[in-house]
Amino acid sequence: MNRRRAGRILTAVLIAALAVPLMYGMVQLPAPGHADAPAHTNVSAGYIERGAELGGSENLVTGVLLNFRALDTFGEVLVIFTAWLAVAAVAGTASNAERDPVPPSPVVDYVIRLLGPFIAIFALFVIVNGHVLPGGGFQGGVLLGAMLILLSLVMDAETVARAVSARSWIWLRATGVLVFAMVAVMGLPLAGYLFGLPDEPGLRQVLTVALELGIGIGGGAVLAGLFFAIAGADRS
Amino acid sequence: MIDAAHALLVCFLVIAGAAFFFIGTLGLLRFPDFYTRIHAVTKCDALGAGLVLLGLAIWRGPDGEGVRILALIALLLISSPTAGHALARAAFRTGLKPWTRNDGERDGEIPGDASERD
Amino acid sequence: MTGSVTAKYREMRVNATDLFDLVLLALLLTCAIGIARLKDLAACAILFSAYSFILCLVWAHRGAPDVAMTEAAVGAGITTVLFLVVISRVGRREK
Amino acid sequence: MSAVHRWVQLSTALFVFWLVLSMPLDLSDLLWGLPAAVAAGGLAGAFLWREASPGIGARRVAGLVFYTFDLVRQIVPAALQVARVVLDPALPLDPKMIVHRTPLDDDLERVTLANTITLTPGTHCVDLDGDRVTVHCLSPSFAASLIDGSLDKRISTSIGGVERDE
Repeated sequence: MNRRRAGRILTAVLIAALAVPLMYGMVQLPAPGHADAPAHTNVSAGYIERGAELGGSENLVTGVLLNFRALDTFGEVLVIFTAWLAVAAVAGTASNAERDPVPPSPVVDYVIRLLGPFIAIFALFVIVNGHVLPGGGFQGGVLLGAMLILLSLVMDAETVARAVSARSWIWLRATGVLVFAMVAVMGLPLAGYLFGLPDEPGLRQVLTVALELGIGIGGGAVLAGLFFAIAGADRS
Repeated sequence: MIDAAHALLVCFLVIAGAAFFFIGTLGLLRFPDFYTRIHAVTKCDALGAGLVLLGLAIWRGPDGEGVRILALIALLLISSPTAGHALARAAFRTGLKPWTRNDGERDGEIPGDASERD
Repeated sequence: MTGSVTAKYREMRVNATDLFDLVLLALLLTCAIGIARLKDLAACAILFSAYSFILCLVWAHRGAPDVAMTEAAVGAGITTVLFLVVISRVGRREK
Repeated sequence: MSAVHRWVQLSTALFVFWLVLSMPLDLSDLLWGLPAAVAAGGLAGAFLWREASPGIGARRVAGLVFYTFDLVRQIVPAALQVARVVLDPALPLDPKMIVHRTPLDDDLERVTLANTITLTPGTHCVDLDGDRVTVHCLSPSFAASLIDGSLDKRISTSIGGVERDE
């Protein structure tokens, strides 16, 4: 009892000791959105001024992600793929979950079947327009994955998982990594360095959209794969 | 004149939507059990948000954004009652008993903390 | 004359924006404390979904629609589903 | 309804949705949208609607739009009634479960019925199993239009009886 109380006091003291310098630092931060803040006066001003031209897409975020920091993004795509590999290795061999005894409601079934294709179209729209509008490969990919998970709620996960053969699923999940690696290597002849995009605007746009599509399809397939593996519907 | 009527209509719709949200939230807090509460939540979600969005669509006029907001309303009118139905059905199929007036009187409980405890 | 009025209006709007952010942050904090304290994992998952959704509003309000979209889809949508699937397989009480 | 007919129908709906998303229109939107809609429509027809079609044609879309306006007219008085219940300090609730047998026999009609019940303040569709609709209502008076069958009739005049599957 006494020890517990001492522990609590110690925790409180430690938290206070941590909080005071943090708060002191926070008071000295410039106001959010202030024009003179260091974050707005150095590199980001350059991004905003010339990013659209140099990055090759009207949406600055996409330009930064796919061009200036392509290596980081490649790492991210690899991490997503690796996450699926890890989950599949741990959970993929687990026995199948017991069947849900209650069939889905006919209302839910009908509405999800009706809306599913529209969600897919919206996901594709987000992916393809990632260089102009908010969104892009990652966001659209998540929407695709969400659609597959939604469908497997009404259609039985195994049916959805079997719509594509196990081998094709693996290729689909690797699409992001493969397309990114391909574009990166193509940078050598086209721009003179790895991960470079060519200067010619038409070609650059085609490559940007290809990257977005690859990331989107790969991301969606990985997310759906995570769900199938955890729900025990994965036989690959 | 037209502008004023336009703005007035938009204001009316948005305020009506907000009133819907208010009443729905009040219902959520006052109603006694899961089934009656889900009544409040579903209607709030679909009709309150629908009215606010309709106001915004009229505010934008017939350009791309306005039409997209109308599509959003259609989606809301389809998906929100379906979600409410799915929740209520899950509770019904797993055997949650609805609160009735007689229960409340017999147990001497006031509406607001009957059933739904586990 | 009109200039000063618009400037004043702009000032008011900035304050209202900050207030909105503060309300959202307070809600975030409430959710976070709830997640840390609850023992029922399913309730935690739902609360975490609410947390992500509020964070999504913060992103959107701070002018980062790309991040907001990801947060809504991943945080509020898919992560919740994955949590719930896992919970349905391992049991919902924290030991 | 043949598979090709279904494909065309689904793809048209998806293409219109794509156009709404990408307004103001641009040539590149059409170039992306058309193949995307055709592919998604084909996949939906092959995987989701293989046994039955959604059963929504042009006339039913018009019927649904008309029905939405009709729905708003039904909702307003019910909403006021529920508002009165919620604001009443005594909270005069008398919740009941009601089982209703509907004469509607088409998927879309039944889904419309269930969602109408859920959207109308005071009633909430709890289960739909064949023609048995289980409804939870805040008090029996809210379910009057359901019990006397006028709701079923309104739905079948707006969207029923046309474009059945063969």
